Amino acid sequence: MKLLSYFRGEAFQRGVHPPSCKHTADTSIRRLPFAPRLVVPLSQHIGKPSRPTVRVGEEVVRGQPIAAADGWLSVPQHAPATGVVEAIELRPSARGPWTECIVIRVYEASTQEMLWGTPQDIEAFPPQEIVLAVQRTGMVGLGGAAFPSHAKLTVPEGAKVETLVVNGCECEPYLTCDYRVMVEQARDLMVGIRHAMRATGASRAIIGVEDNKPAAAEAMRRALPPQGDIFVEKVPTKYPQGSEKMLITALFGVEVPSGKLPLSLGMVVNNVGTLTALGRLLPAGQGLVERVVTVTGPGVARPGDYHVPLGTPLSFVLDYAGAPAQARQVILGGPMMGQSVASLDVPVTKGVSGVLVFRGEDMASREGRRSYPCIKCGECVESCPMGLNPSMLGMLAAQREYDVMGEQYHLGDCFECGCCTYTCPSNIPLVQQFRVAKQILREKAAA
Amino acid sequence: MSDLSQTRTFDEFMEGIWRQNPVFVMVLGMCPTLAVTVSAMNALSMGLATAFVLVCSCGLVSLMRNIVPKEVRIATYIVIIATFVTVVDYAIQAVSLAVYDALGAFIQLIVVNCIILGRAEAHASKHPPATAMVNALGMSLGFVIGLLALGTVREVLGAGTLFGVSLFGANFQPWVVMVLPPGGFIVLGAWLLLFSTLKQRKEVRLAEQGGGHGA
Amino acid sequence: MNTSAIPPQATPATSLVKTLGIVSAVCGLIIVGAYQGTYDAAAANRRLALERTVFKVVPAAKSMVEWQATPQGIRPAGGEPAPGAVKFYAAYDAQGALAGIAVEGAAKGYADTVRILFGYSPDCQCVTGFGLVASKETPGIGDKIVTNHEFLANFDALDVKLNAELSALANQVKVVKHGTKSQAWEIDAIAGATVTSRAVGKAINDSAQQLLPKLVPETEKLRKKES
Amino acid sequence: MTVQTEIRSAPHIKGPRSVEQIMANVVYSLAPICAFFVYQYGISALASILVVTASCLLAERVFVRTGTQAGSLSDFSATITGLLLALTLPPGFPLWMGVVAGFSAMALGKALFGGIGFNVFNPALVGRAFVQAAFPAAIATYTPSFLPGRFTEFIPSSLAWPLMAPADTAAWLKAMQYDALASASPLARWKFEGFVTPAWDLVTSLTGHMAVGPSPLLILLCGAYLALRRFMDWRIPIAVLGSAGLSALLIYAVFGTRFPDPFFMLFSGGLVLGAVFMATDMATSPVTPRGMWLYGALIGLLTVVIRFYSGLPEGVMYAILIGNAATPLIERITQPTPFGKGVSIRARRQATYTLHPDYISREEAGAKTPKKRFLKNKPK
Repeated sequence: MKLLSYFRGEAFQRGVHPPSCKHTADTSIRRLPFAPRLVVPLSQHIGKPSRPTVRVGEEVVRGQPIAAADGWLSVPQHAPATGVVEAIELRPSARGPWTECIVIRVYEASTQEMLWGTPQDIEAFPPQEIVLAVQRTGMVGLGGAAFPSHAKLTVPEGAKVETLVVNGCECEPYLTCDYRVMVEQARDLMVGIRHAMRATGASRAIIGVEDNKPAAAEAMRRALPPQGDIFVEKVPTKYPQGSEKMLITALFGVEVPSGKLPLSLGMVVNNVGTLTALGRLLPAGQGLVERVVTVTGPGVARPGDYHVPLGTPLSFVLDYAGAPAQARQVILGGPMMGQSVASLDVPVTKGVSGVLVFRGEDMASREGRRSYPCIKCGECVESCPMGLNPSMLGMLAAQREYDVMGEQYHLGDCFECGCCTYTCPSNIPLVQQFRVAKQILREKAAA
Repeated sequence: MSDLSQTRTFDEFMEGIWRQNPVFVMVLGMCPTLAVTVSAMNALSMGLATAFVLVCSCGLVSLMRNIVPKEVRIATYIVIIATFVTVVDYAIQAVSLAVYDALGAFIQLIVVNCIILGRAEAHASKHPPATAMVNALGMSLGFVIGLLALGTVREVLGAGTLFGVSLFGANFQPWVVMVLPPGGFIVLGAWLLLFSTLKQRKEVRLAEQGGGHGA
Repeated sequence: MNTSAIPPQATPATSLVKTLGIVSAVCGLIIVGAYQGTYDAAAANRRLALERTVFKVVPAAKSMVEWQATPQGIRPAGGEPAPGAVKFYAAYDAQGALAGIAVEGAAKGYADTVRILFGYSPDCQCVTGFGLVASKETPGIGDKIVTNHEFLANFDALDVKLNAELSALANQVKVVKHGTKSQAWEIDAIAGATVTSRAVGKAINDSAQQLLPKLVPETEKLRKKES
Repeated sequence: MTVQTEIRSAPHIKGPRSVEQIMANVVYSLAPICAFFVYQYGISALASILVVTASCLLAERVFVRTGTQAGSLSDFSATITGLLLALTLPPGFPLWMGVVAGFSAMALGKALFGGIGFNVFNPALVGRAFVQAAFPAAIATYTPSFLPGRFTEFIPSSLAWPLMAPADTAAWLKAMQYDALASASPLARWKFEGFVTPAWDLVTSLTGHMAVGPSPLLILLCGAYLALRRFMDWRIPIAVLGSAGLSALLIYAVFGTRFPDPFFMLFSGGLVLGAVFMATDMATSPVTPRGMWLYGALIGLLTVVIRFYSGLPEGVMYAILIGNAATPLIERITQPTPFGKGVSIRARRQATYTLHPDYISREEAGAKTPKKRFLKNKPK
């Protein structure tokens, strides 16, 4: 198997095959009711936090902008439900530090209808206008990076984009939100792709789907427009196929040069979820107020994909999906790269693609394993998609040789996919060590 | 007063045997230590030869410490040490040719044994002859003990004898490696390990008793 | 070493020379004394050691005389050893009759050169025994050459006859595989210590080849012990 | 809802592999080899395997207890060392020397470096090297396989008293009407007698005398199991055998009949056992794929050179130990090329889509690419 793919050169080398566990793939997306209080953080994206435009006590309706973009790399926020602004204060965030949030007490009669936004003739917009319209929707990368979409669709001076790569690879185990979106909302996706192509000037769009999702590929093929400039392509199922560099390698057989963006090869990569949402929001002139979240894991009684209003506290989501009290670990995102949260008060934000719940007994198999010194089995080297030597990096990290790690062993190329830790038979927390090392190097560079 | 000076003399003597043992603590003079300790007899002869040179040259150096100008002191030490080495060389030839053959060039190489020059420079040139010689005696005893420790193990395992006396009867299977150079390294390593373990244990005990005295 | 760092009050050169001179003189005296004191004992020791080996390979010997064979013939050792000369020792029994001749030989062994002394009997024109002078062969394997009885039996009467012209050995001494000795001039090697066995054979062969053609015609010179 | 949650670092799932699993599989794959070894040589071999393994385990326990090294008995690594060590020793090796070998293997080969994962040299080979240096005669004494009374009678040398010299095996064999050559390994017979053992005997080792361990065929089978289940890297054995075969072939082709054919070179002695089970020892071999090729090639070449040009009949042990010593260096010079840092910017064969040629050449010409303005995108 490994040998074959090595010679065929079809996918990127290495990577791992974690059990997919996509239990929610066959249930369609359902709607989550409103929580009594929604907490909308002003910083749900990479970049500058938004600036609130409402006051405490003000009434807001679903879809109404409640915070404006503060600068170019920033997006506005919209009210996810009709209600009253109860407070603008610091609340815990998933990443740890408390951030400023707008707390909305939801009227019980609030509907799921959008009450704000006027349809716009997006087809007539020139590219720059489309980009601005994208910014007005408050869209960020829904794949998990939460990078403002309008910035990604902006082609810098002197660069030219030939291909729009649409990332339909949901390589993280458990997660199915992108899959369901591709199956159910292929038409919206095509609209989104069309606008994104116009915004970037790309002459073709290629949707990469892993070959274990034939239904998604079929649904999208049926929705393809007649122009024939959008293609649906299957790529091998492998983790981390969803990383944009790996996807590009799988499709084009080239590697994005280290330290550079796909833009240097004339490409822009966008997630299917993002483009689908854009396809729905742009013509209607509305803002992003909800997203599809996979709520799953062994600790959830009613797993599934839900349209979750942004700002819904995790505790409400889990109550609804039926997470028992013995839940021991709650993870935002997938099991390979997601983040475990300390408090269930944190809200669902734009970047949350999944909520994963493990019980104590699910963790026991993992926690009970002994940790050994590195036996140099080479599994991590075989699995690292970036072609690094995690074994050596780990040994250097143990000796606190952070500078050597950065300078000689390309620590900066690591994107923390977790393959090395996943495969390590000695149970060494490699990724965690690398994260610490990178943080220290960043602090050194800043000092 | 005399008590104090006696303990001081005793300290000087014991320094080389335990605290600053040239083989196990300072790891000096490794060349003869590894090369000639194939048998206990060789080890003893080498140790005694070195002891003679050390004590005599330290005494002489100490005697001359006030008249030798600083600029030529190393040259003087070397001449003195070389003299006694030559004397020992002749003496061994006269006593036993077998021992002389076994020790080979290592007798002449006593000249460059850093224990001797080190002692002459660091101790004998700053102390009166009596103290210097007591210290040198302690040092050389420490060296003899070190060599004997190696030589005994290597001879017992490597030939089944001790000072040439058979221990296990005729049917003994000699461990060839012990009389080869690697055996020297292995045995030396084992002794060093033992010594440092003992030292560590003692320090821990002292630290527990004295509460912070263990520095 | 650092010439610029000479202290302000440098010791005058004459003082340095004087000190060094005195020290050297004292040391010289000590050395000369030691040399004189030990010379006789050391020389006696050395002679004893050599005799022991010679007497071992020539069992009947009670005394010996050192000789050397030069291209011009053989002559008693002493004075400058001629270049290319082979040293050998004539050993005499208690009555002063020639008991045998001990010859030095050397050849490359497994670890280093193996130096031996072998006994030659002019009567049977054969090697009668050998002893090690220096060897660094692997203990336990290479040193079997002096402990293995089967091997030592080779040297009870190893044939080293000369050919008719007395110019070379009639049959080269050869080391053969263990258990295949068939001729008197062959040496049965020790199984597992073949290399060292070969070295012994080669040492004997080379020395005999070089020495015997000169020695045999003049054996009569050695018959009687000179005073 | 008050739930006590735990904070952990991603990834939150673990692959199925563990050190215990890897080591246990190596033990399983060694089991048939040991069984065949016992079948060949009888109770002496069985006693040798048991005693050597037990002494390794005991030594491991002592060192773990005294805090000298990391690890534990349950990780099977000491068992592997013991079994491998026993397989490299002659079946009639005195048992007390086996104990010495086991202890020195664990002490000098493992505990000295800090235990599992830290060792620089393969512990089994360190143990063998020690007894090879200590008891050169005993370790060169082999007995023929398939002796008639092998299941009821010990080879006399096995039962030597501790510290005492073993009984003379050659005399014992003579009494059984075997000639003295019966106790030499095929390699020793070639080296000292110029006798080349027939090929089929070598491969199956069903007749005659095997110097080290049982049939290479069986070892290759067990190795294939390990390699297919990826408990061992397939590159190293292939590199070792390939390089040994090639260099032997080269010498054979150039110098001809003075040297045995490559087939004899590959299947005599311990080369197969060494290539499959010793050179692949994870802790002492490089982790980088290119490094594994280099390391294997080095071992193969050294083996042939030592066998042909040194006084020793067998060279695998020293070749592997030298390879072990060279491993850090090899690893250093064979670091994998990171993604996007190589020359791979040119499209690989059979890519689904081609890139506009402009973009490739622009990149290669070192054209200025837009400045990186934001963080790299992460995969979902």
